[in-house]
Amino acid sequence: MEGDPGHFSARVYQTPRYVDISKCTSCADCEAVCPVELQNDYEEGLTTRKAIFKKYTQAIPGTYAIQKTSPAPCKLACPAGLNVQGYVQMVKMGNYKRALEIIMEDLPFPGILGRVCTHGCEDACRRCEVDQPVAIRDLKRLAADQYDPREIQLSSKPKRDEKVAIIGSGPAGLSTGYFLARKGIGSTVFEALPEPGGMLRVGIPEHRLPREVLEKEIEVVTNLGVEIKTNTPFGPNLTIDQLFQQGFKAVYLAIGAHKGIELGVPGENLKGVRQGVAFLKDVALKGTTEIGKKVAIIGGGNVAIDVARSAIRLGAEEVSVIYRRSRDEMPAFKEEIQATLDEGVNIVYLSAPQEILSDDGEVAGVRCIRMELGKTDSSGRRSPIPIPGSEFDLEVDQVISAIGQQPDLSSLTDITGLEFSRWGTIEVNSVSYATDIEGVFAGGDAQAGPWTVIGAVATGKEAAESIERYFDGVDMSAGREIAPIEDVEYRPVDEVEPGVDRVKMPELPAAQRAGNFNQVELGYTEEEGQSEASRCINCSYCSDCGLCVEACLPGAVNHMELPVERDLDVGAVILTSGTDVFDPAKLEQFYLYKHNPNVMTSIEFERILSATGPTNGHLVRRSDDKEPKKIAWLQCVGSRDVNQCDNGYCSSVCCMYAIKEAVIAKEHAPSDLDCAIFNMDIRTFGKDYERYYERSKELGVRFVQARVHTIEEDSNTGNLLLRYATVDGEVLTEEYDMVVLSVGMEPARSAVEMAKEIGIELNQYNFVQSEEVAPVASSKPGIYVAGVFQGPKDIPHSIMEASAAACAAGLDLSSARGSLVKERVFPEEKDITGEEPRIGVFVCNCGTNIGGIANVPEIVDYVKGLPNVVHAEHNMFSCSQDTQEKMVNVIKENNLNRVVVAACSPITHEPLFQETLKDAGLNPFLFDMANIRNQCTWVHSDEKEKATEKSKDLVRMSIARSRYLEPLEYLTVGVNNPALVIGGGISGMTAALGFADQGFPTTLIEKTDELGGSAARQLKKTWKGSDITAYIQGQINKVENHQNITVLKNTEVVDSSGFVGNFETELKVGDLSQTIKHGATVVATGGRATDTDEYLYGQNPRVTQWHDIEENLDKFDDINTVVFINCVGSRDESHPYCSKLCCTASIQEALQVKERFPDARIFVLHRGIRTYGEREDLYREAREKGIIFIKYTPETKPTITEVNGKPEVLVFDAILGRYIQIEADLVNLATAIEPEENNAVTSAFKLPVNEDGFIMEAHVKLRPVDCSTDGVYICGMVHYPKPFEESITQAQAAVSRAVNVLCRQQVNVEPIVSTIDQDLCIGCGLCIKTCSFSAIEAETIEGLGVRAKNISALCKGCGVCAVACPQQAIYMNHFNNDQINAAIKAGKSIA
Amino acid sequence: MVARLLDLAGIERNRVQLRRVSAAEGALFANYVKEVSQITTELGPFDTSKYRLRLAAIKRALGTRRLRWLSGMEHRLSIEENVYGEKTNPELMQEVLDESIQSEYHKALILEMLELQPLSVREMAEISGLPVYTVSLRLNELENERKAEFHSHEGTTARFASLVASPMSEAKAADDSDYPLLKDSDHIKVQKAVSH
Amino acid sequence: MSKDVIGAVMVVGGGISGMQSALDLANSGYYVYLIEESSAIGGVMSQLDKTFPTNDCTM
Amino acid sequence: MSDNYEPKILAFLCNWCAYAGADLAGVSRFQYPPTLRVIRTMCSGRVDPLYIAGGLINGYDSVFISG
Repeated sequence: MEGDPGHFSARVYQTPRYVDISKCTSCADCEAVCPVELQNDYEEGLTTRKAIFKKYTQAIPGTYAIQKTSPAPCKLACPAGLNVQGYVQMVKMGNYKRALEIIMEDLPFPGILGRVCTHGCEDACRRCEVDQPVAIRDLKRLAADQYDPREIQLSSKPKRDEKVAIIGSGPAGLSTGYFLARKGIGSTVFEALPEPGGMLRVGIPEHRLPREVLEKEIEVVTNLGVEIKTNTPFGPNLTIDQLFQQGFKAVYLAIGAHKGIELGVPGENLKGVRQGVAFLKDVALKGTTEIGKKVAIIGGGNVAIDVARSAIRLGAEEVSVIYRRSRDEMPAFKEEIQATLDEGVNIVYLSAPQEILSDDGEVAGVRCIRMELGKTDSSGRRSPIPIPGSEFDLEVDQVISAIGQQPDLSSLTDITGLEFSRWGTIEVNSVSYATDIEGVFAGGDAQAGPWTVIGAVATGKEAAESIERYFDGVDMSAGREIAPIEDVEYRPVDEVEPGVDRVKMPELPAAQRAGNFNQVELGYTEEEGQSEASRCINCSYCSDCGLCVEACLPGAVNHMELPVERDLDVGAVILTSGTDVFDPAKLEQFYLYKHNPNVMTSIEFERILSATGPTNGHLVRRSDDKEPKKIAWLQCVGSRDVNQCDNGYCSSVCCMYAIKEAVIAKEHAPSDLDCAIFNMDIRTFGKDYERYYERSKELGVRFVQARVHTIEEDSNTGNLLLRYATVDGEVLTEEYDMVVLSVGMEPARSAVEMAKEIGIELNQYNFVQSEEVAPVASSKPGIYVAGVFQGPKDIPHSIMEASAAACAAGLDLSSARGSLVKERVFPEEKDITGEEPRIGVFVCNCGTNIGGIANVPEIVDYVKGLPNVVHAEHNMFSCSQDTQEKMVNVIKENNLNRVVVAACSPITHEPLFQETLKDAGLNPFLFDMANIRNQCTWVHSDEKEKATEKSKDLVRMSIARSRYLEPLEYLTVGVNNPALVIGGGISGMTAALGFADQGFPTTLIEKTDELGGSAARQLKKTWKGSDITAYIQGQINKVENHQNITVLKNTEVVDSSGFVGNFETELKVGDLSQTIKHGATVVATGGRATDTDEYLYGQNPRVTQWHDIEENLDKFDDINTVVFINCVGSRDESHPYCSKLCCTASIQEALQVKERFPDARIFVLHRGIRTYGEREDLYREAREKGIIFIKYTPETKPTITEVNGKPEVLVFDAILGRYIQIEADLVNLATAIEPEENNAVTSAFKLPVNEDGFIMEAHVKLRPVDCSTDGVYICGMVHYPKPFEESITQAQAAVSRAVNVLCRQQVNVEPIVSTIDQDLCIGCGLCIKTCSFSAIEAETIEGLGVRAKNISALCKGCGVCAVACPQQAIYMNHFNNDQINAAIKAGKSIA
Repeated sequence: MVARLLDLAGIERNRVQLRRVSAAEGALFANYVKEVSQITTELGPFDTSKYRLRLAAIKRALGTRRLRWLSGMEHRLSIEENVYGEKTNPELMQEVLDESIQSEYHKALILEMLELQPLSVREMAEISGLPVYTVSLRLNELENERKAEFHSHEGTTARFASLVASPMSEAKAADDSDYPLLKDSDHIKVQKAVSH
Repeated sequence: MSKDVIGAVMVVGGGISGMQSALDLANSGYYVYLIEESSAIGGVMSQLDKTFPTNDCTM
Repeated sequence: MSDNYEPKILAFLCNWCAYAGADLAGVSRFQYPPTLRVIRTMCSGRVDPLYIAGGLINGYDSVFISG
């Protein structure tokens, strides 16, 4: 991110959704087939979701997305790059066909590799970090056993005419033929031996790889047209040149490595000594070979083990394997070594043959020498060193050497231009596998030396790619290096529950193995396979199995989508990155959070309560699904806590949401649920919060003042024991069914990193550092912050900050307002007055959502029969782009003047179809929707005929209604853009400047004769201690000589009329009146501290209130005891609300006193300290400095008596359990705050006022700044008492909301409004009274008298007035009587 | 009010159900539908022909200015204070309401009966099942309101006729068979087009 | 303030605050890029069942 | 009551509350009997008592209003 305010360029990284938003209709068919189950973070892990998911049912955008990271470690470890996670998931689902399709994309031999593969993938499997790796190889085999690989349809490119000659039919040769065939290139395989298969045939004995499996999978290759010629060895009568002459365009050498390596010991060429590979070849080709009684096998690899196990089967009595290193270094498979030991072979470790002893030409024994392991050699294994003099003899009659293989190059040596490596393998380009001879390629063991089968297949795949490029004349190695992938975040392992061990592969009992070559590993059953496959932890989340692609009818899924990095040119930035909820797992030893399922965070509890949550809103315990009888809430978990976590602040919302959750829980629970909230103080300081708190007490919520330190658990019932000390010192233990941890908020980790990266200063708690005079600005000009990232706050305050930030950003960019906004242009509207209704009906299938249940074609035919219907059709997805265009043409061609769409809900899709009507030149209100999905097929899915019948009825009702639909025009109302601000305090001035700086002429009126308001008079410092007197004076000067602001002092509002954008207000300036026209009004008449007659206030000079104590500090000098009393007149009958500022102000003053008089004793008498947010630091500082806090209750209010001139305070201290007497030198009261007298304003603008006199906003939470009458906004203390910086925030928010209106020339009003017929109206005024939006006013018309008149701009179209009118004189646009009656009649009758 | 009228007409009050559902309470809505369907099934099919006359009376009563005024004002009258700060006591309010509903219903019933043909008090009592005394009392009120008048004599029985065209008959004259309810007067449409 | 001012704003975070800022700006004639980390906007508030003090549903 | 008798209920659902609730019941696939014939109104206050009478006259078995 660089640039400066007004012109930033930000680089944004967008992860792909893999689902096209414009096509996806969120029909959820893909989710049904997706095999991958993941933790559902939205449900806090209480339920699972699929890899393809919608975050929540009503998510916006309402389409699906796939969670996917880079390829899983198993796929990267596999030489052939198989999509391991993909086919393992398919095996888990029992979809073996699909599993094979995935495997055979990169491998022709699933069954073979399912048995003999070296499964490097299992070593890379991240399940090892949990318990054992997933048995991937055995799962591949299960897939091949369950479904015949030959029946898999493989995609291949169109046939080409080039031909390739392949030498050698081992895995490398055959797979090259397979991959070439799929590229449309024919090939012929020349095999020297009588049977195809190479090492698969002759190298691996049948007990590991049965013949039928080999035959079956070779057929997979031949079925693709690959021709195999056996008994045609490469050599003199089969040379490269001959092949080229025969028309082959390329040759692929894959002769493998069949030659054994000499032992290099005397006596090696005795008759009884032979090579392991030759031995296995004889067994494979001839079924048997001569075998000695006592056989010694030299070597430790797979070949040695195969020979040993074959020897046992052929009847050798004693077989011993001689290996020069120890067991750990043996290269053979672990499970093979174990199997051979089971079959009675003994392995002699750490010894090597020195000489083969003979007895008259026959092998009689072998002399070996003991070895010990020295330093590790180049192969990474410790090299064996013979121990001198440790020779020993083994009496054997046959010796088989299996110490390795190498390619038999005899047939290749005479080819000019073919290079060989020093290990005797063919030299090729490592990427393209091309030799130096044009058109000649090589692969498999012949090229790589003896390696794995899968390795050979991989070289085959690469060679095929090179050959195709060679034929196309394209550079063979371009773009084929595999880029290493670093720092990938795979799915975290801790999300996986351990403890499900690897399923043991069933084997033939050892006894039954002798004498036969039956397959030893019997393979998984389906159940075993599926349970083993479910151990896969889906490292890259989505397994790329492709099922969702097939399931998606509109074809919206696109796995090839790449991440996008975009540069955005913006004028300003607003950081609203929100919060991470505190994770109590860190404090697990105290709260047993992860340990006991009945301890949950408040967010999890919210999900349990939610109707769309895991339990559909049914309140049950997680351990046993029983309905709880007793629930406890523990407050301040992760907040106000500096020893266990460093969140010293109060998160401001936990008390309120705990009370709400308790109240709602009581509603959900049938029986009388006992809810207890364990707290230090209950902080309900916001507007209407205190009443909410009082009402919760009436509903029986218990508040226990105690901080529970640890929770114990009764393990068999799962209940929880809370031990706590009450105020009077008694220790109690209570048992609860559930405990909810009211977790606090922390700034989102990702946001903190981002902020550091773009250079935003953060404070000690990692919230954005901001000044009180500019609460939404950050340390970097042009970048603003709002919401919880600025500091812990509730939703109303967040919304105020969001609007304030919008205003601040708007301020910077006002010169470029409207520059980038595009207006959509529609064709001219057709006039249909007088036309007979010509109705077009479009019934939607919505994939299977409707079509799968209701008989859509039957509905369409039925509808064709109804009167006035001139066109009816059905579509797969009516809301998709292409169908919309089709509908526009259909409307034009059939000259329709009514449209009915039978599909989903008008709430979500009506605007979309109305746009379509506009595109077709038809008035958007000549449209109606029949909801046959959400309210029919989705909810009657098991009653198909009745759903169809109901759909017919619903469509018929829509058609009946549509006959009476009339075109309606959007009402446009002109807007004049000056603004009126009432009240010259901090809020008023900020608002006025906000308008003026954006170029809107503003009138600021002030009742008194000077600006500054109550804050100026009283407030010296903010709670953070910054002096604001200078700031206030600065604002006053700015306002008074700003050319866009006219300041009218000593001015009051007399009356006002008009509506949003068109207000006319009459003012009394001094004693002359003046009317002004303006588009918006901001009321900021502020509030003031009330005086009280309690506690000798006004009678004793030593008793002061709020900040007046500062004067007393100078006046009196005998200051050694000061008492602060909070909640004087607040939270009682006179003011049943919390004035929010007093706690902070009292502590601020107390600290000031302590500073000036360090040894003074200071008391604060309070009813719960409410220093919310970061103000908690002040409270902690006060306690540290020895200020004594005493809590009193309304019943034990302190009393003051005057004792020789000084106030003596008597208060009951609950902790000490008795009254104490304080001779105070000074007493300071925090009295309630009331709104300034505002009747004139509220009656002029018809603003409702709550019981406490504060003006009511449109919605206390979501529209805290707007009033119910549009165009009027409130800010500052007139809304509710609030500290200095929150007033500024709310003022800026009011400006932003008002600018929404002022910045336009005219305002469009929805035409769904009421129309009064003034001939029928008798002026009874009933409608005016019933209208809650004051959208009807009385108008006197001469000759007729008083009549009701609509203010359409304010009308919400609810129609209550139409019902109340005794004269039935009110006509509701779009919902009039004709339309509703028609629908009523149509619902029942057939016509 | 509708419930009271249904009681008077002898139609099960439960045939009209009200419920409160918020936008998030999907499950609750589904349960309410089950509940209402259950109630309706128990009530059995509603045979309109049996109640045609009395339903017409209800409709006519609901159309009267008096009942619409009362339904509009009911909330304000019973909850809010009047100018002098007094609140009407609820029982009195209920009494007034019941009495006016009943009287309007009876008058509507009579007018409906007279709609078919002129009838005598005794005949009307038989058809409607109302006591003779009530019929004559209401008929008297109708005469004062000049909605009904003496029609003719037959022997000693006097017959009366309605002077008011009921919305029902007006509908019959206007168009097809069914009963349109609240007819939008045409000139509203004209007036609307002009105003904006 | 740079000379060629761009009439667009980037709002980082699609929770309740982000949505409110975006709406206010869009209605005041500015082009808004709303940047959201997860697959849908709504933030923590969308997880809540009801909100205080009115007990409205958060959806 | 014969089981094939399917009551017909005229339902007035307020656009902002009940209708949206019904949509959510659909999204969450809560099944309920197909007896409703829904008419969407901007507010439950719009339901004129005459519509209720109208519903019964037209032969519905009951009228269900949900705000």
